Amino acid sequence: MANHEFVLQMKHISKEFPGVKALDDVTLQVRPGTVHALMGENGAGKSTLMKCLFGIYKPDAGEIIVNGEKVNIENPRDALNHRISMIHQELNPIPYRSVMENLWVGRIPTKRIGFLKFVDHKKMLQDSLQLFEDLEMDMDPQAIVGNLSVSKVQMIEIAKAVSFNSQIIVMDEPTSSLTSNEVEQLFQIIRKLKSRGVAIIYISHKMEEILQISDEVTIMRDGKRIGTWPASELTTDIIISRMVGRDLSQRFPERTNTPGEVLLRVEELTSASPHSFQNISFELRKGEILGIGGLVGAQRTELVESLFGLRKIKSGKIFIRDKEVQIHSPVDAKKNKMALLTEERRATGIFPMLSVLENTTIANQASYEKSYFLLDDKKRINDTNESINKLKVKTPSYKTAIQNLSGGNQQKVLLARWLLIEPEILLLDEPTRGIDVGAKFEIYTLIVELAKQGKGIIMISSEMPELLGMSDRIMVMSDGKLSGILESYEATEEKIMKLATKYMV
Amino acid sequence: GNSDSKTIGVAIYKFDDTFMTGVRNAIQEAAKGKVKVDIVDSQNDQPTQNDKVNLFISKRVSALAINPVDRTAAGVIIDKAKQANVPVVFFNREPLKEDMQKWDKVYYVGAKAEESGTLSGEIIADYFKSHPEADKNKDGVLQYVMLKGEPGHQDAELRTKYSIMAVEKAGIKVQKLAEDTAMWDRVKGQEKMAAFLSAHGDKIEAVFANNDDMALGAIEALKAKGYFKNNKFMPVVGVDATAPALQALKEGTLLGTVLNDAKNQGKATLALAQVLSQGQTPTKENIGYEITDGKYVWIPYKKITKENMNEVK
Amino acid sequence: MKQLDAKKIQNFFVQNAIYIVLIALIVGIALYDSNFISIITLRDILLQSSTRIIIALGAAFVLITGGVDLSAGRVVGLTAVLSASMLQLDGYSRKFFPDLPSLPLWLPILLAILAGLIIGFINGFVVAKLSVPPFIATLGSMVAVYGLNSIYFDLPPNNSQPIGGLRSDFSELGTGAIGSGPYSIPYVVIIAIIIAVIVWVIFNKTRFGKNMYAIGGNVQAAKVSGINVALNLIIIYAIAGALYGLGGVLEAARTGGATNNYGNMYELDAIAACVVGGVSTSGGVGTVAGVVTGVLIFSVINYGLTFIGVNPYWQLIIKGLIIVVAVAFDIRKYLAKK
Amino acid sequence: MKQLDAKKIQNFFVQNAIYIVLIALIVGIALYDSNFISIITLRDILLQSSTRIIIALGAAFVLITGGVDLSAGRVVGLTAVLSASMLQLDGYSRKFFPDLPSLPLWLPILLAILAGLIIGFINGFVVAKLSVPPFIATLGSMVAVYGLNSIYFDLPPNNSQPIGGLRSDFSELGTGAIGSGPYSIPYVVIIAIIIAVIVWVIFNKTRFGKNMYAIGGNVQAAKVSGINVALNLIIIYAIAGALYGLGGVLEAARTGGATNNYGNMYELDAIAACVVGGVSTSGGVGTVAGVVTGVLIFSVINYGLTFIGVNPYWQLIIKGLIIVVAVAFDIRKYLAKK
Ligand SMILES: Nc1ncnc2c1ncn2[C@@H]1O[C@H](COP(=O)(O)OP(=O)(O)OP(=O)(O)O)[C@@H](O)[C@H]1O
Ligand SMILES: Nc1ncnc2c1ncn2[C@@H]1O[C@H](COP(=O)(O)OP(=O)(O)OP(=O)(O)O)[C@@H](O)[C@H]1O
Ligand SMILES: OC[C@H]1O[C@@H](O)[C@H](O)[C@@H](O)[C@H]1O
Ligand SMILES: [Mg+2]
Ligand SMILES: [Mg+2]
Repeated sequence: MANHEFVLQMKHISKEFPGVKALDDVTLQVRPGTVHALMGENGAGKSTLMKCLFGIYKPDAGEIIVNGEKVNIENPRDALNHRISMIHQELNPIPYRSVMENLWVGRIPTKRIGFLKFVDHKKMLQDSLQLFEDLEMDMDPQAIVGNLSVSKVQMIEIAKAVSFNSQIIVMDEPTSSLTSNEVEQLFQIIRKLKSRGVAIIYISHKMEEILQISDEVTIMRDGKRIGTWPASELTTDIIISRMVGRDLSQRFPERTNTPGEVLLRVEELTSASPHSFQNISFELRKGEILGIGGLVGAQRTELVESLFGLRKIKSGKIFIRDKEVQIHSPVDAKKNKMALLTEERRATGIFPMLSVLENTTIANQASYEKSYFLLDDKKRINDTNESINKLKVKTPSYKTAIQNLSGGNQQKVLLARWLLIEPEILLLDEPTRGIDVGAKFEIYTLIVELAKQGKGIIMISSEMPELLGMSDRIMVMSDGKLSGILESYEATEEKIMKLATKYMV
Repeated sequence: GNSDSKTIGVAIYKFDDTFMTGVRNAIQEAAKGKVKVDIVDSQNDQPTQNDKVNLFISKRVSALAINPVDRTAAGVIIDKAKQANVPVVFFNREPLKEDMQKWDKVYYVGAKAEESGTLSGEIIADYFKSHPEADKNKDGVLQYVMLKGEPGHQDAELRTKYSIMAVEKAGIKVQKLAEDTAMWDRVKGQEKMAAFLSAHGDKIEAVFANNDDMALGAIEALKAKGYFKNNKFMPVVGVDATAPALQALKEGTLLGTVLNDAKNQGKATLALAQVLSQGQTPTKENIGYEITDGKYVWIPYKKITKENMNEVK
Repeated sequence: MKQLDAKKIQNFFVQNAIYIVLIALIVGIALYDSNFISIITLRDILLQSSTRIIIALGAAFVLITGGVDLSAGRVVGLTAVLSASMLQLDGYSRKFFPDLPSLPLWLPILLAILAGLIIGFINGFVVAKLSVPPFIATLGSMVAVYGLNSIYFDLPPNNSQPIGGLRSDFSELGTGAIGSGPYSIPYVVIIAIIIAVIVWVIFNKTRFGKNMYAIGGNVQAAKVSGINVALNLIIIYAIAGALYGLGGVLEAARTGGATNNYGNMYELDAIAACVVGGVSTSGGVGTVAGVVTGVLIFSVINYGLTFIGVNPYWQLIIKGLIIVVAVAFDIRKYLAKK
Repeated sequence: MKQLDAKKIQNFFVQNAIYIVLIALIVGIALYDSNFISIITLRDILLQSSTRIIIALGAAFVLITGGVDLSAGRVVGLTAVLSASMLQLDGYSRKFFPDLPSLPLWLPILLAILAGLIIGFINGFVVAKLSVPPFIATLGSMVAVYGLNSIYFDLPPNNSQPIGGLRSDFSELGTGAIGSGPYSIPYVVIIAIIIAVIVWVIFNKTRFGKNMYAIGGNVQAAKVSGINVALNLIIIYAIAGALYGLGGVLEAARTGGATNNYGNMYELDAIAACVVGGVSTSGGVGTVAGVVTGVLIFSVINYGLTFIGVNPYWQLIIKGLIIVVAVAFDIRKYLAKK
């Protein structure tokens, strides 16, 4: 391999979608053996740029140079052949197949028997075990992927991207569904790759990560490149101001809410599924932000989904304003003025081919019904446009199919959906996943505002700073059990971690 | 008028029906050099046929020849034709009397389904009488199985009924071991017969099939169970006298069939339609077939066995 | 500037491919035989399309939820037989119910539609509550409904004879028209238009319609959004069944008779028309205008090719090609720009 | 401890529902008529299932990719006619090709299978390269292939008459057996077993098979993993076509004749058998054992109900119910997870 200053150069890349100029003359140069962070607000064009590199999109203009040579990448196969691999922002599991098939799909090892080639299951298993050992991952290669948690699937994606032995690995928000342990694991992997001379393009909205892991940072805004700087010259504040185009003095808004009387009381709640949560009791007050911390597998998602009627409960009681309620389905939950922002945006959130309008208003239709069951379109459009403005959703119009929005903007639309029903109790499962710093601040402000209005908010988060910065109290779960509740003034990362591992074997 | 400008619109109930294909070919043959015929496929769907008739009328054909999918639907077609003053000849499936009376320019060419049933019954009855060994269990009763055509189809219902009536009329007691529909289909005939055979085995003394395709399927199933070898015989009858059926007659596997006379049905239909299209009134002289009750041309069925099979070309 | 216009035109073509295909077909046939462009032809085609539109709209409800309904054709057959059996002339010799007094026209029609609705309801129940895939649930009812209809049709004294001698008020419904002559508008066309308008309103202007698209778009997300998926599905299948039921009644009225074989394979035609009209078999996508256009494309092909006298076998080949080409064009609008 | 066993048993039932349904059916029919349990019956059922298994396996290839192939039945018809037309007795009076010399048996068979393969290839091309949804691509070819077959079948001197008088070596292939008497094994059964084994190997032991599941499970994932999706799809449809082709040849050999109507609606039977056997219509899921079981369930129903002499109309109703109930049970294994 010839020695070039840059292993990858993307020069003057432009890409237009109907209604948006997603990339406008963007140039990106990446050195071997470094981590090059790509940053920008939701919809800035980061994923699009990487999809152009990986052959998923074809740029309208510009050129790609790998190892000093101009290359033509028509499809992912070409990209892989140029030793470029990618962890995609949207997870790509093949649900009904095993972990190892997911890992090696497209290049499954074969052996010859006579003149025929058959799958070498033994080698596939060994290779998988070897890979997981190298990466220090605990994973059963024969498990069916559809049964695994999001974070496990994400780890598989990481392992897969590494297994190609590429010279360039793109990681598009690889940590958005990982807990801190796994993030640390990923960083170990990245360091190892770096030392082997691999270049990593790293996209994330998490400032700490960027500053911790990257060597250089390219910042984008509105499809344009703002500039590239050595990470050592940057601070969170500088990055934010360059990303957002203005200063953002604090990361979390001032919490001006005051918790009042008890709104929701949960007593000895136990899941119907045997390996899930047991005997959970807690209270949520009006105007309170209750954080839930824990490691993956702690059954936090199961808990909130059960509260919302999506999963079955074996025993226990739920009281709202001291009145016992029966919640067997989201319909019941909505009647009790509850809202749930789910963890998996694509699987349980968006209606991909429907417009932003439909996606925004779907949960709130009752309020648009006029006489004769007809919907008030004017009001629907108004509400949607207001939501778009309030949450700063980047979309050509309310008519755009949501699948054409960037990941973070999809998340904003989902949040808007639930805000429209004016809920009293909000269950937010990783609400800022994939959301840029600027937007995060806006969402935090909104959460505080809602709490101030007297709503009760439960927020699952795997980001310690967010948990600490936003919660009035933090409830920590460990292996399906409640391991403790901390008041915000006494909470620290260490205490949370300790509780999170309390019941782990 | 000038025969060149005249077109006769012909609608067949379904193109992939073996027998009707014979009729269709006969119509085309008869029309050659005389008149233009426009033949369409109703795809075994009455509403589709109505659509085709509409089209013919819109295109101003000078006569219609219709092989109805559903014979009761003739009424609406007659109304429409009458309104447009386009004479209609129905063929192969007989409209109801009431409908035939609606207009004087309505005719019918066909064979009586009852008759085909009766004839196939007679073939079996004759065989049973002349072959005492055919009553395998010597109980003086004919144990039979019946392969029906599509349920509700006039030919299927009437052939089923009249074939057995004919056997009884000949003084033979009958016992039905099994009856099932094989939808006119050779593959299904074979499969149903296989099931009959394993359920009833050698108790079966005769096989009735509403058409030749099913009879030939049954013969394949019988062959698979050792029949038609080593003096093991089973009387099987069908209807239609298709080419493969004649071959089976020749080989001695099919006992008999009934000639459903496609040629003459087609010829008579065309002759009637042509005469009508020229504004004339049909007579025996100008069409070459006897007209009954001023409206009907009956083409007789004919028993076919190995003896007279050469009469079918 | 010019380039922009070219792009706009191209975009217009891509977005409206299916309507353009329809127009191209008509123009093509007319070039071959100019008589094709006439009010009579137009009327014939609309007439032919009417019941099909009603049935295809029923199928569209189910397709948009991401399901499929194979029972359509057999439900048409059942309701054709049911309605015909109760609406025969008084003096008719082979009455299905010899002693049935003359019923008000609307009653047997309503009963038949109700029968369709009940079957649809059962389909929906099996899909939504027993989680049986729609293909199997409706395959089961397709087979069973045909059995049921055949048993009914075989009742003495009818014994599987085609049901004819329909009352003139009933036939009139299928064959009559407002006005007379070529400019008259057949009742069935009017009914089809009314149904299309109602379905359009349901699809676009009601909560129920939005729920339908949501369920088809992402059933999991629909559940989370507080939509009662099971209930909506049951209602959707029931409505579809009722539409097939209406279709069956009109087929009997239109032809003046009925047998248990009516409607055979209509489901395939209906689904094909929907898909050609841009309804996605994976759910969440479809419009009334598309479905109507899909049906019209099939009608124009069937009518037009016969009109210009193409040999029926060649018609099949041409038809197969047109279907594929039409959709190949139309699909361009969904193909994400690469 | 006891509870655990109960759970284990329940789990066993849920996981193997489809096989249990098959056994329950057989036991049920045997309880009604104990003669049903016999080697002859077994042999008949296997015989009747053989071509269906081959065709259903073809359909399964396509279903597992998330597609659907409506052309199956008409391809069967075409290849039945093609092979029969070239394999008639020398002296037969109504030969399709009066002057055709006697060809080696394998040649017409190969040609017929090749015809199936080519049609499958075209289907695959239209799906993969023109992005036409499989439903439409194969609907188009279903219609067009029937047209083509009809034109061929109508060639003079045959003029659409059934093709009979097949050569005995050809018939022997369809009706003969290794050994004799009830314990003999029919050739078609052997062929079906060989095909099933080959397909099993393809599905489970080849890279191509893994690609197929990947494409059906998540086409996006397959693409970004570097799989040449278009190429794989084309090969898959072509294999499916070849299997239908083989099925058609065997249908002709088995029945000793062919018409252009052979195979009509077989696609529905094949898809139904697959889905009953646990193949998902949304792709990514399906096993050879499941498909074979699905076909056997249908054969047992068809054969068994005729065997015990159920009225044909009631047969339909019972069949409809069994299909739904079988799948309602089977589907539990996927629901169990939630
Ligand atoms: N397939 C598409 N069709 C139309 N517009 C698209 C498509 N993909 C992306 N866009 C638009 O391109 C712009 C850039 O999107 P992209 O996904 O690259 O943003 P991003 O920087 O990755 O944002 P995020 O941090 O939210 O993931 C957005 O405005 C988005 O709506
Ligand atoms: N024992 C298990 N077997 C299979 N799947 C499991 C198991 N435990 C959890 N899961 C799955 O893992 C996913 C996440 O698990 P869980 O809800 O316990 O994590 P969490 O604490 O909510 O973490 P997160 O912050 O990612 O939401 C869920 O979708 C659940 O279905
Ligand atoms: O309707 C179809 C049937 O029509 C009958 O007249 C014929 O005898 C049968 O062979 C079958 O073709
Ligand atoms: Mg992105
Ligand atoms: Mg979770």
